[in-house]
Amino acid sequence: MIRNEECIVLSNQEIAHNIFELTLKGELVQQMNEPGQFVHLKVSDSVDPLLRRPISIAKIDQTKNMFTMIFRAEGTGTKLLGQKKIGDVVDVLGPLGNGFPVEEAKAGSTALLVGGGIGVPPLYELSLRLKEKGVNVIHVLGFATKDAVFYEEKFAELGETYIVTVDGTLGEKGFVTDVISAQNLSFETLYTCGPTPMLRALEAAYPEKNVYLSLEERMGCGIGACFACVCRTQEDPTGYTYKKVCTDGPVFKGGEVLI
Amino acid sequence: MIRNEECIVLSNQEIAHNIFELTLKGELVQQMNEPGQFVHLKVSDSVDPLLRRPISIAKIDQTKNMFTMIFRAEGTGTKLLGQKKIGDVVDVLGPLGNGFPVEEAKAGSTALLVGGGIGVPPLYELSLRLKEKGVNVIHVLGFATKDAVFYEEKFAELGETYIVTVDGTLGEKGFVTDVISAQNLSFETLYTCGPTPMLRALEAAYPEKNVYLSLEERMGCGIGACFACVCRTQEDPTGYTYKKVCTDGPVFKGGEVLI
Amino acid sequence: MSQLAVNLPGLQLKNPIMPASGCFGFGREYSQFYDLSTLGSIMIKATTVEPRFGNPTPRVAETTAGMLNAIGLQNPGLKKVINEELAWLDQFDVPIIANVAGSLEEDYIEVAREISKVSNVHALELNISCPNVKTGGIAFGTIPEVAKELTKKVKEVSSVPVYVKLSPNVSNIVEMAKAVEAGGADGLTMINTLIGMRLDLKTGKPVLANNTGGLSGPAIKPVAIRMIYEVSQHVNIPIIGMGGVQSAEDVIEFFYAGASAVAVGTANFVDPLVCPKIIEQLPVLLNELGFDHISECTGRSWKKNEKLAYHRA
Amino acid sequence: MSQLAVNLPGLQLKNPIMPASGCFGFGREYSQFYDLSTLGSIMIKATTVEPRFGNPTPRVAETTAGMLNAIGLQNPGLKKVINEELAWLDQFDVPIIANVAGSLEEDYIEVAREISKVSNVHALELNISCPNVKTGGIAFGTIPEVAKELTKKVKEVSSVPVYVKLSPNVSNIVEMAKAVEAGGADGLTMINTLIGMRLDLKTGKPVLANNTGGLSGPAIKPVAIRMIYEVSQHVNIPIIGMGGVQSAEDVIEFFYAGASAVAVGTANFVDPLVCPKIIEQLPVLLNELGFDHISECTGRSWKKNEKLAYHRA
Ligand SMILES: Cc1cc2nc3c(=O)[nH]c(=O)nc-3n(C[C@H](O)[C@H](O)[C@H](O)COP(=O)(O)OP(=O)(O)OC[C@H]3O[C@@H](n4cnc5c(N)ncnc54)[C@H](O)[C@@H]3O)c2cc1C
Ligand SMILES: Cc1cc2nc3c(=O)[nH]c(=O)nc-3n(C[C@H](O)[C@H](O)[C@H](O)COP(=O)(O)OP(=O)(O)OC[C@H]3O[C@@H](n4cnc5c(N)ncnc54)[C@H](O)[C@@H]3O)c2cc1C
Ligand SMILES: Cc1cc2nc3c(=O)[nH]c(=O)nc-3n(C[C@H](O)[C@H](O)[C@H](O)COP(=O)(O)O)c2cc1C
Ligand SMILES: Cc1cc2nc3c(=O)[nH]c(=O)nc-3n(C[C@H](O)[C@H](O)[C@H](O)COP(=O)(O)O)c2cc1C
Ligand code: FES
Ligand code: FES
Repeated sequence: MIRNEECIVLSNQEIAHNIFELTLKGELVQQMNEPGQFVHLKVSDSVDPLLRRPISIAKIDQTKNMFTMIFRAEGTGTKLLGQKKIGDVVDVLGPLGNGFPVEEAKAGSTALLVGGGIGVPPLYELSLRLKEKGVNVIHVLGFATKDAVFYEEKFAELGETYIVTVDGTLGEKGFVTDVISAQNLSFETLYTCGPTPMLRALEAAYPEKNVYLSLEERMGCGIGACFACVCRTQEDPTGYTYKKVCTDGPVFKGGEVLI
Repeated sequence: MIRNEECIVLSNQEIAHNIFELTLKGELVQQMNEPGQFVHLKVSDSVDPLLRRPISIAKIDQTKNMFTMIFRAEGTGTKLLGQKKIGDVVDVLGPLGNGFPVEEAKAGSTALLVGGGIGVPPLYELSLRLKEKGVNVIHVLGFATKDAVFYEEKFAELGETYIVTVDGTLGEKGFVTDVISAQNLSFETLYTCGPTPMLRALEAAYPEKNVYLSLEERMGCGIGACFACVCRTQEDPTGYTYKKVCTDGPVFKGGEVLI
Repeated sequence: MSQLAVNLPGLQLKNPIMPASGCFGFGREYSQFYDLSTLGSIMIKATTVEPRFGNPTPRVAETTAGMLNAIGLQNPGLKKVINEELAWLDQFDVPIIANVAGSLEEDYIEVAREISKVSNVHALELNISCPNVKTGGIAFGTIPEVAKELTKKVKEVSSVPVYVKLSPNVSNIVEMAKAVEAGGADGLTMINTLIGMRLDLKTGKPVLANNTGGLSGPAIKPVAIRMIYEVSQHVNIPIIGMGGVQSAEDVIEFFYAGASAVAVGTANFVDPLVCPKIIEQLPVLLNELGFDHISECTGRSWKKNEKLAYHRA
Repeated sequence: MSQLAVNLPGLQLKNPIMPASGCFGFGREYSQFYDLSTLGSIMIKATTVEPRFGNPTPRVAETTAGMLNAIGLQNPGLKKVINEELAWLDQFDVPIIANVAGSLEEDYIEVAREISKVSNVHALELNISCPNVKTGGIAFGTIPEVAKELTKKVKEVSSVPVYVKLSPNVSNIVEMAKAVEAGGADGLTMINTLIGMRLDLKTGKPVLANNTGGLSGPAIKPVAIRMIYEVSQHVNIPIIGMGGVQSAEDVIEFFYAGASAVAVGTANFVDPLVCPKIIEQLPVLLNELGFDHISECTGRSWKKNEKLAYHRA
C-alpha cells in the first residue's frame, strides 16, 4: 500500500562527490517489499521546487523502520535534499512501482547486477536479498570518474565486484559492457539500472537471458494518474499501447518496453 | 549609506501573541542614524516569497552592531521571519528612508509618541533618543487587545505610558485619540506611527502642533526606483507631484502628504 | 456540510471541489488514498473517439512555482472510457464531468453524444483549449466564431449540460466567453494552461519532446483570477475556476473573482490528499471569514453594495 | 569581456545585460550600489509627453513567484526626463534605451522625436504593451495593424533605431511581431507583463487599487521563453528578451530561445546587485558550457545542425 508520511532524517552524508546517502525513518518502511521500488519526495515546504522527486530505495531495514536512498545533488530539488539535517522532516510518498523480481534468480544460480552512476543504488538492496537467498551475485558498476564512485566495498562484501570508470581513474576504463565481455562473465539473470543507452546496449547484448531493466522517466504524479511517464511496448511500437514507468515499472522485463 | 548585508540572528522571541522581537547583527548598523528608518528583508532564499519585506528598526545598538525589529507574523513573509533561529542569516537591505527628526523636540519640552499596533516599534528607539536628549516623553500606545500588547514596561521606563485597547482588555478602552483628549495631554511635538485612520485623525486633531507621521505603503524596491509607494502632497492633491514613502518618508511632517 | 453544497447546471454538488481534468486520471489511483465520494465532482481525463498514445516523452518539466505538460490527450478512447472507467466510477456517489476532446468537429460531436448518455456523467467539459495537440484543441479555443459553432453543435447532441473550457492564450477572454455563451454553453470552466516552454541549460534544446507545453500551478493563479474576474461580470452562466489552486484560501479567492466551483489540478501531484484536505478546511475558513455559505463568496470582488462578511463576524 | 559584447541596431553593448524599463527608474537609486557603466544598457522608465502621476496605491502585490504592478506610467514627463534624467545619466559610459509611451498616436510620435535626439539615447523601446493604462498602451499592443501603423510613424520621426515591446496578452504573438517588423521595427523587446490579479482574503476586493496589474517575475519565464522561441523563428530582427530573469542561467535560456540581449526587471527589487552579478557570472558559465561567445547561444533551441557546445568542451 502506498502511504504519504512525514519521515525523519536519521542521517545524511556526502559519500562521494555530490553523492549523498540519506536514511529516513517512517512507518511506511513496513510497506516496502521489493528492491527496486522508489519513493516520491517533497523536498521543501514551499512551491520551489513544486513537484516531488522520484528516488530509488537503496536499502530497507524493516525492523528499525528505516530506509536509505543514494542520490546525486544536481538540480534544485536534490541540492535541497542534500542539505537536510538529522531530525529534519521529509514528505515521502511511497513505496511506488514494481521492483526487481528476486524470485526470478534461483538459489545457486548466478545473477549479474549492472549499474550505471546514479542507477547503482537500487541494486544494493537487490544484491542483499539475492545473496541472502543463496544466489551468486556479480556486480559491474559503472561511473563517470573516480570521485563519483560509492559503495564499492559494500558491494564487494556481497560478491565479485567490477568498478568501471569512463575516464579510467578507478577500476577498468570504459563502459560496463566492455567489462562484461572482457571478463567473460557468465550468468543466468541480469538486473540493471542506469542511463538509457546502457540499458539499451545490455538488452541488445543478451536477448536470450532473463533480463530486468529499471527505467527512468520524468514524472508528475508518480502514482499512475497523469500519463507523464509512459513508454511504448515492443509489441506495439507505434500504436496506443503503453506502460507507465511509475506504476507498471520502473522495472520491466527485457523485451517488454521500447527503450 | 544603504548597504546589503547578510545579518546574523542573535535572538528571535515571541513577545506577545504572534508578535516577534528579532535582533540581528551586522555592519550596516553603523549606517543607522535616525529612529524611524526601516530595513527591507529577504526572508527566504527561494522565490517564495519573492519580494522583500519592509520592517521598521525598533532599537539600535551601534557599539555591538546589533539592531532589533518587532513584527507581527501574519502573512507568508513575516511567518517565515518568525521561524528564524539563532545563527540563521537574514538578507538585509538598509537602513532605508528618513526617520523621525529628534532635533525637532527641544530638551525640556514634551513630546507625545502615539503608536498603533505594529506601528509602535519605531517609537521605541525614538523615545530612547528623546529621553537621552532631555525631552519629556509621553507614550500613548494602542492595540487591538491585551494579547497583542508588547513593550509596555520598556516604554514606561522612559516616560508616562498609556496603553489603550480597542476591546478594553488592557488599559483604557477605545482609541488612542480618546485617551489623549480624556487625559488632556499637553505636548509640543507629536510623533506617530500606526494605521492610516489613526494618523489621519491625529493630523486633523492637532493642526497647530509639530506633527511627524510615519506612513506605510506596499513596496517594490524600497529604494525609490519603482514608484510603487508614492503618495500625493497636500499642496497638489490632484496634480502629478508626489512623495515616495520609501525614500522621502516613511516619516513625513504633518500637512506634507495626503494620507 | 450544507455550507458547501452548490447547484450548477446538471450538477448538484455536495461541495464545490473537484479534481481538474488530466490531473486525476479516471480516479483509480487516488481512490487508494481516499473515498472519491468525498469529492464534489470529478473531471475525468480528456476523452477522444479513438484511443490515443499522446506525445513522446519527456512530457513534463518543472518551472518556478509551476509545471509544463505536453501529455497530448493520451486516453483509452471513448469505448473503454465508457465501459471501463465510467463503469468503475459508478461505485462512488459523485457526479462526473466528462472532458471531451478531438481533432475535428465530428470527433467532439461523437464523444459528446455518446458519453453524455452515461448515467454518472452529469455534465460535459468541452476541451477547446488543449495546447498540446496539433489539430483541434486550441484552434477551436482562440477563434470566437469557431468556438461558438462547436458549442452549438455539441449542445444539440448532448444529453447533459455543456461547460466550455476556455484557453487563457487569447487577446480577449471576454469575447471568447460571450461567444460560447451565445453558442448555448451552460457554464464555463477556466482556465486551461498557458503555453510555456523550458530549455535545457546543457543541450540548449526544449526539455519537452513536444517543445512547448501547458503551464499550470501556482504561477498562473493571478492570470486565472483576472480572467474569471473579467468574464464573470460579462456572462450569465456559472464558472468553474481553476489554475494554481492549492488551499482553501485559494478556493475562496476564486469564488471572490466570480467562480461558483473550483477545480484542483497540479496540486494533486504535490499532495494526493489535497482535495479532501481543502474540503475539510473550507467550512473552518468560511466561519472565520463570517460567511454562512460558500456561494456568498461568488463575485464578491466586483459586486457592489455588499457588506463585508469579515466585519459582520 | 569581449565574450559578452553584442552589436544590435543602434547598440554596441559591452555586454547583453540591462535593467528592464520601470524596474530601475532612471538609474539614480541603483548608482548607490554600483557603477552604472558596468551595464550593457539601461532601459529607462516609460516617458510620456506630460508628467504623469500614475495609478492610486496600492500599486504592487505579491503573487507566488511573481509580482503584480499597476504603476500606471508615472514619470516626470518628456522635458524633465531629457533635461534632468538623461543629462544625469550622461556621466556614465552606457547607451540608453528610452521607453516611449502615450495615450494617443501623437504622444508616441512627440516623445519619440524629441527623446531620440538626445545623444546618450541609442535606441527607443516603443511601449505598446503596458497593461496598466486605460487608453493607449495595450490597445496598440493587441491589434497587429494598429501596432504596425504606430511603428511606421514612430520610425519616421526617430533619429535612432526603434525596438517594439510586445505584450504577451495576445492570441498570436508571431502575428504581432511580424506586423511591427513590417512596420519597420529594428528590433523587438519581449515580453511585457501578463495581466493578472490578486484578491484580498479578508475584504474580497482586489489588492491593487487599479484592480488588475501586470504580472512579472520567475512565474512568467516559461511564457516568455515560449514566445521568444516562436517569434525568433519568424522575424529577421533581433530580440531583447525579458520576463523572470534572475541568474546567468536564465540569461542563457533566453539566448537559447532566440534572444540577442536580456533585460532584468523584478529581480532588481529582490537583489539590487543582480545585474552586475549576472554580468560577472556569465563568462564563467559560458566557459563551463563550452561557448566562446555569448552570441553562439542565440536561437540554439531551434537552430538545426549545430554541434552541441557542451560536448565540444
Ligand atoms: C524511478 C526513478 C528512480 C530514481 N532514483 C534515483 C536515485 O536513486 N538516485 C538519484 O540520484 N536519482 C534518481 N532518479 C533521478 C532523480 O529523480 C532526478 O535526479 C531528480 O528528480 C532531479 O531533480 P533535481 O531537482 O535535482 O533536478 P531538476 O533538474 O531541478 O529537476 C527538474 C524536474 O525534472 C525532473 N528530473 C530531472 N532529472 C530527472 C531524471 N533523471 N529522472 C526523472 N526526473 C528527472 C525532476 O524530478 C523535476 O521534476 C530516479 C528517477 C526515477 C524516475
Ligand atoms: C516602512 C514600513 C515599516 C514597517 N514596519 C513594520 C514593523 O516594524 N513591524 C511590522 O510588523 N510590520 C511593519 N510593516 C508592515 C510589514 O511590512 C508587513 O506586515 C509585511 O510586509 C507583511 O508581509 P507578509 O509576508 O507577512 O504578508 P503578505 O500578505 O504575504 O504580504 C504580501 C505583500 O504585501 C506586502 N504587505 C502586506 N502588508 C503590508 C503592510 N502593512 N505594509 C506594507 N506592505 C505590506 C508585503 O510586503 C508583500 O509584498 C512596515 C511597513 C512599512 C511600509
Ligand atoms: C498533466 C496535466 C494534464 C492535463 N490534461 C488535461 C486534459 O486532458 N484536459 C483538460 O481540459 N485539461 C487538462 N489539463 C489542464 C488542467 O485541467 C487545468 O486546467 C490546469 O492544469 C490548471 O489548473 P492547475 O494549475 O490546478 O493545474 C491538464 C493539466 C496537467 C497539469
Ligand atoms: C514595477 C514595474 C514597472 C514597470 N514599468 C514598465 C514601464 O514603464 N514600461 C515598460 O515597458 N515596462 C514596464 N514594466 C515591465 C518590465 O519592463 C518587464 O517587461 C517585465 O517586468 C518582465 O520582466 P521581469 O519579470 O524581469 O520583471 C514594469 C515592470 C514592473 C515590475
Ligand atoms: S508519473 Fe504520473 S502517470 Fe507516471
Ligand atoms: S518602493 Fe519602490 S519607489 Fe518606493
